[in-house]
Amino acid sequence: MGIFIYSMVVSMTLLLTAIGFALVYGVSRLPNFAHGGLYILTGYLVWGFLNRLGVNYIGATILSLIIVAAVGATIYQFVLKRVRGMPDSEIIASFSLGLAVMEGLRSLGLVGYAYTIPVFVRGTVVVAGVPVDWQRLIIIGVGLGVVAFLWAFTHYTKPGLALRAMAQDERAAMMLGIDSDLMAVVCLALGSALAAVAAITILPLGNITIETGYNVLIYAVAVCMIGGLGSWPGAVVAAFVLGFAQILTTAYISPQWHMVVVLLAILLTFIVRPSGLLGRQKQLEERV
Amino acid sequence: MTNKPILKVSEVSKYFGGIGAAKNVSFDLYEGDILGVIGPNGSGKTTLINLITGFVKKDSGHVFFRGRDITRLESHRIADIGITRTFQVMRPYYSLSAYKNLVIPLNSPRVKRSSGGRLGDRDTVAIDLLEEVGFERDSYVPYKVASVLPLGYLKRLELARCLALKPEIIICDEVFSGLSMSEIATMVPLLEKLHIEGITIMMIEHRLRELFQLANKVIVMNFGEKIAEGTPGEITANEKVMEAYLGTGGGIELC
Amino acid sequence: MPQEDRRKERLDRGVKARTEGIYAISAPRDIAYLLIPRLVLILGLLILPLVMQNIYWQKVLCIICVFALLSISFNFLTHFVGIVNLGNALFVGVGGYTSAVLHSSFKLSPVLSIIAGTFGGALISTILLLPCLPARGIYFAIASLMYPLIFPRIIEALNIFGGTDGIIGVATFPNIWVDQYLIIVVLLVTLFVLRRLVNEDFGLILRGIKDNDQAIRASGIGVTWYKTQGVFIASAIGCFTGAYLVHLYGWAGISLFGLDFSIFPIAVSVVGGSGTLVGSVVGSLILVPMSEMLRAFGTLRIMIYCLILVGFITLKPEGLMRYFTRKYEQFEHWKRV
Amino acid sequence: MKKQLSFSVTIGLCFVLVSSLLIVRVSHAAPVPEGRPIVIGAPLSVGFNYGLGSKQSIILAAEEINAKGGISVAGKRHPLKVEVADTRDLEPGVPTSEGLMVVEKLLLQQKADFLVGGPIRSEVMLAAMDLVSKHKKVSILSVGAVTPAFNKRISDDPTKFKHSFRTSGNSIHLTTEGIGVTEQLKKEHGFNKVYIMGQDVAWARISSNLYKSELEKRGFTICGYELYPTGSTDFSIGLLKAKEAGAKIISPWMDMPETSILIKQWYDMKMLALLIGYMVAATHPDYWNGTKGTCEYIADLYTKAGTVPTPALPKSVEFVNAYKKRWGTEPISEYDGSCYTAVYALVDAIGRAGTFDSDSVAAALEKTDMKGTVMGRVRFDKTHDIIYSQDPEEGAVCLWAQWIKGKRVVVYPSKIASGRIELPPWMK
Repeated sequence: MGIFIYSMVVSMTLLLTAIGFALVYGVSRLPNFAHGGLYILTGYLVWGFLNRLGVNYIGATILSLIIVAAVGATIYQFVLKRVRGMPDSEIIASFSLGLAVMEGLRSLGLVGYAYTIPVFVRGTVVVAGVPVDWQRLIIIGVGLGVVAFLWAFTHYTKPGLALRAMAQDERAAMMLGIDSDLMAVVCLALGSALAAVAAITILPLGNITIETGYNVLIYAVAVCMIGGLGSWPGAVVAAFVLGFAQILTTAYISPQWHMVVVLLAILLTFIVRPSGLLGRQKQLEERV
Repeated sequence: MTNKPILKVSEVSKYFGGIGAAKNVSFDLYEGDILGVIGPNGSGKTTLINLITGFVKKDSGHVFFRGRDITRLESHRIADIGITRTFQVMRPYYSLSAYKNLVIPLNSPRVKRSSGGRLGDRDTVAIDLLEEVGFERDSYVPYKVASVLPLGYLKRLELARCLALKPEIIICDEVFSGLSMSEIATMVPLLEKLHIEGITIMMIEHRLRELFQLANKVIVMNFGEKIAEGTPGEITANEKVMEAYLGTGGGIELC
Repeated sequence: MPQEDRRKERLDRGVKARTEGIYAISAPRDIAYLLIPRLVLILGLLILPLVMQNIYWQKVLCIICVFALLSISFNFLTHFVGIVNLGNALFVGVGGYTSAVLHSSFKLSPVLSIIAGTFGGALISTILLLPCLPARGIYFAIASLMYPLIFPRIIEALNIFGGTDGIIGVATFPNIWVDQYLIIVVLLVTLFVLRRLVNEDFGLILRGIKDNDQAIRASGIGVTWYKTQGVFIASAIGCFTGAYLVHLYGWAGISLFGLDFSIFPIAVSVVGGSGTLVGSVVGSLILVPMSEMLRAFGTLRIMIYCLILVGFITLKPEGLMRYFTRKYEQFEHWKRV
Repeated sequence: MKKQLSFSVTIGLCFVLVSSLLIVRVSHAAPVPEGRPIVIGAPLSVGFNYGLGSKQSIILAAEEINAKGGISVAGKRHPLKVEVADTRDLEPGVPTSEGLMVVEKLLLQQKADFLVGGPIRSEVMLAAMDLVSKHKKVSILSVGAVTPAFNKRISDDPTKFKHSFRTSGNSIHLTTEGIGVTEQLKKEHGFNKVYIMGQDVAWARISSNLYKSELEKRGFTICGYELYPTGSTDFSIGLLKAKEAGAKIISPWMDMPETSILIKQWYDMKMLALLIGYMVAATHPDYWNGTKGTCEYIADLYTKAGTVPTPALPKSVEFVNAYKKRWGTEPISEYDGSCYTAVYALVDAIGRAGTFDSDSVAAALEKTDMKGTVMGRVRFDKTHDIIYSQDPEEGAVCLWAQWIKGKRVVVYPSKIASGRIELPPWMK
């Protein structure tokens, strides 16, 4: 039982970290390697608002959400837009931006173990004989919430539908009068905001350290790889696969393997089903 | 003509998520034939080619080349045994000049085998080929980068790429489409020449006039099914074809 | 003239037209036109160690060459085979470890172990990448990005090859001159051999694959086999740098798989001008010393560095090499429209 | 055109920045009355807690010495000049070669006479040893890099590595210390079920393994021993296992920041087990505020004494106060004491050698014997590693401190302890 609950938690953590990346790639085919940077940035923003400017928690979170979303949009507007369509340039540009953010924070002296953002609710409940602290339950909640939101958003709202149109066929979408660039901006903002949400929910578990940024990025990419690049439902599935895989390895084999498991999972997926669990890229390519 | 088919297609089918692009299509292709395949857009003609040349995996059915089962062969193997095809959407190597485009197929195992490694300077061979398909030898055209060549030349380039392999069967996917009358007028004799040289040709076409004057046998496809087969004469007389292909009424002289 | 009613007109220099193609060139000016850039590169690289007396900067030169090589390998894969490979670190790591293990366990002499590391490593990494080869574009890219992340974990978990302590006490080169000239010569050789190769028929086919592999198949040529060969060449280059680094510092460790080795070469080639092999050298000649100079900034260094990089990429997407080539081959002037 | 401009502007700007900064640095090197300044190179990964702390304490020590007039050698007074260079060696994904470049830069470019401090990551340190021996400069490793491979190399080839010394001690010492405190707990509270969580890196592997086997010898029951790879972010299953096994002591051996996830979860789950061990996160002076007090009752092992003031070590109190005055915080990393001492040990050795020549200084260092430093008595054994003891009169001491009511109380070894280990209320 405990294994199940904590597998859920881990899966949701993975999901939250990955969903932003998945969305951005899915819609505008932009690998946003600044993901990790934005994630960490959020952490320090919230911390700063709380401890330096004395904003209350709600305000701090909302403010930093907005800021990070704005940063994401700016990144597209001023950098990625110019290099669009050149995969290596895209990756380098976004990655170095992310790195710049992280190293910038580092050079501000934001190192050490004193930085952390508060949990929503402190305390613990016993679920089916397993003590779980509220924050982890909340993570599950938020995760589900995000998925539900995205689903509703992409199925019922105009911008959401536009995004889906973009994802399926950019040219056609543009012919239908959807502004591709605008949409890309929107979706980068959204993606960054999602990264921020992830940070706000997950970081309270530990404390904010810059190195986390790298791991977040790697996990995001990993999940998207397995789920099938560019399909966020795939990312959802993949997150669960990975989460359970990790916890089961930890529980029954040995924790020292759980990283290896993740990375091997990627290669396995790749060899068996290159387009990922829910990716459809390959089939499309098959038609000459 | 031998009565043994050089290419035997039997019962091949392909479904793209429910939509049958080819349903149990089967026909024979005899040495020296010029087989025309006609049918309205989306009737699965191109898919048929892709199935034969192995660019798309077959769901079911078999293809035999000179009695040998080539159903499961990879596309490049199929090309290797002498069944080449042109693409409807032309696929030259845009970054290379026209004659360099031909140097690539000239390096293929098939050519190496046939020429026994004594092909000589590939560039000149390539230019000869280009001349054969109607590039002006002494002009700049053969040296131009493929991306700047006009459509007509690209179509010829496609053909030349097939010829470079000294194939036994050439499958042309709408070589006439998008060409001006004059260009077509030069293209038709080219195909006839190939035919005389003894290359079996299978061609998909919308331009029935040219097709009917070239082909000695025609297949009509509709919704992935073969609805008729016969000489041009029979086809023009066939009611079903009228229905499916030209809509009710109307003469054959549409195009 | 106001911005809007003018445009820049570019005209080829006559000498370019003359010296292009395969015509025999006799005029000294034409020969010079062709020779000078190449000579500048070759002699420049060969003389550099002699003019730089400071040992530290001589070491930097070695690193410059290392990254130049890595980015050449990246460039080759990306622009002549059509495989975007984000996992250069895989090559470095595999090559390095191969040669280090051979050296320390089987007591091979550095020369042998470098050679073995280069080709053995290339073989290993090619085999590793084989399953991914059918995939295109971003799929291969990200899969290859994952490889170098796996290896450290496995080495860590299995505690093989010295675990996290790495393999230490590998023999280093006798002196600084060997350090430099080995890598410089290798760099130059690789550069010109590759340049030659991509213009041979083999290279033509690779470029054909990049343009569209359908047509390649249609002309009866197996794509995968050629891709494999391409990957082998690229990984051999990468593995050499790995083996070289190992013997340069007398150590091999899991950080040979470090992300920097994957990302930095790409940066180099983007700045230098992707698609031009020489561009890699130029880019590395600019980026590496820059990052060294920036050390003055301490922790701020990487940030500034990244920002400059982004500047390069966004404002000069064509890359420096193409820019220089244009300036060299054409003259531009503003034209009223 | 606009692009062109902005491009050139970017480039221009960066060079202006570089040059200006270089100028600034030059102007820093203020002229000194007599004797050339002695350059102490500190290759540290200053972007991290360890590096930052060490940098600050090395500078502090140097400033103190300069305030007293520097080192007097052959009648001349030489001031100390600290050159810190950023080896990003603790950063994930940064190849070791970069760290080595920096070490060489210090030696060749900055003309450092001696090295104090890093490199911090074992892998880099071991690789750097060869450089040091190649360039024949004395280097005192005083932060991180506690792998026993160091001792092995030196005992294998004493002449080659005669210039390398280490004041940060070695992971075996940590184990001994750990066993000591565990036994004390057994004596006081009868705890004998231990659950060990190691990090999957060389030093932690070694020390936790040793810890395990030693405890088993001493009749403890080990109800779990697991290795977590660096960067693992979830310890729930481990804790659950420990709970089921009814462990009384959970002992992590980790130097990764994610340990604070473990700490918080330990608190949230109200584990009926004491969390004691090597958890780098909890050694930070602001950790209490950082975790809003969830780290209370956690006993943490500090590799070397000095960072937590204790009356038994008068020097350490002075040091911490001076540090506070200079940097506005208590020492932020557990190695600050050892770095601070390293500088003094070096100066002392130079004084005795009466020259700056590396070989004679190294020889002098081997004979070092300083009493009453921030971490007790400083002597080097024949593997050039600091001699460790639980008695500050005998050697350098490690230290266990427990967080109680927002303060760190030294609880072990008994010679320097200022309090006893307390149990969290929910365990009573």
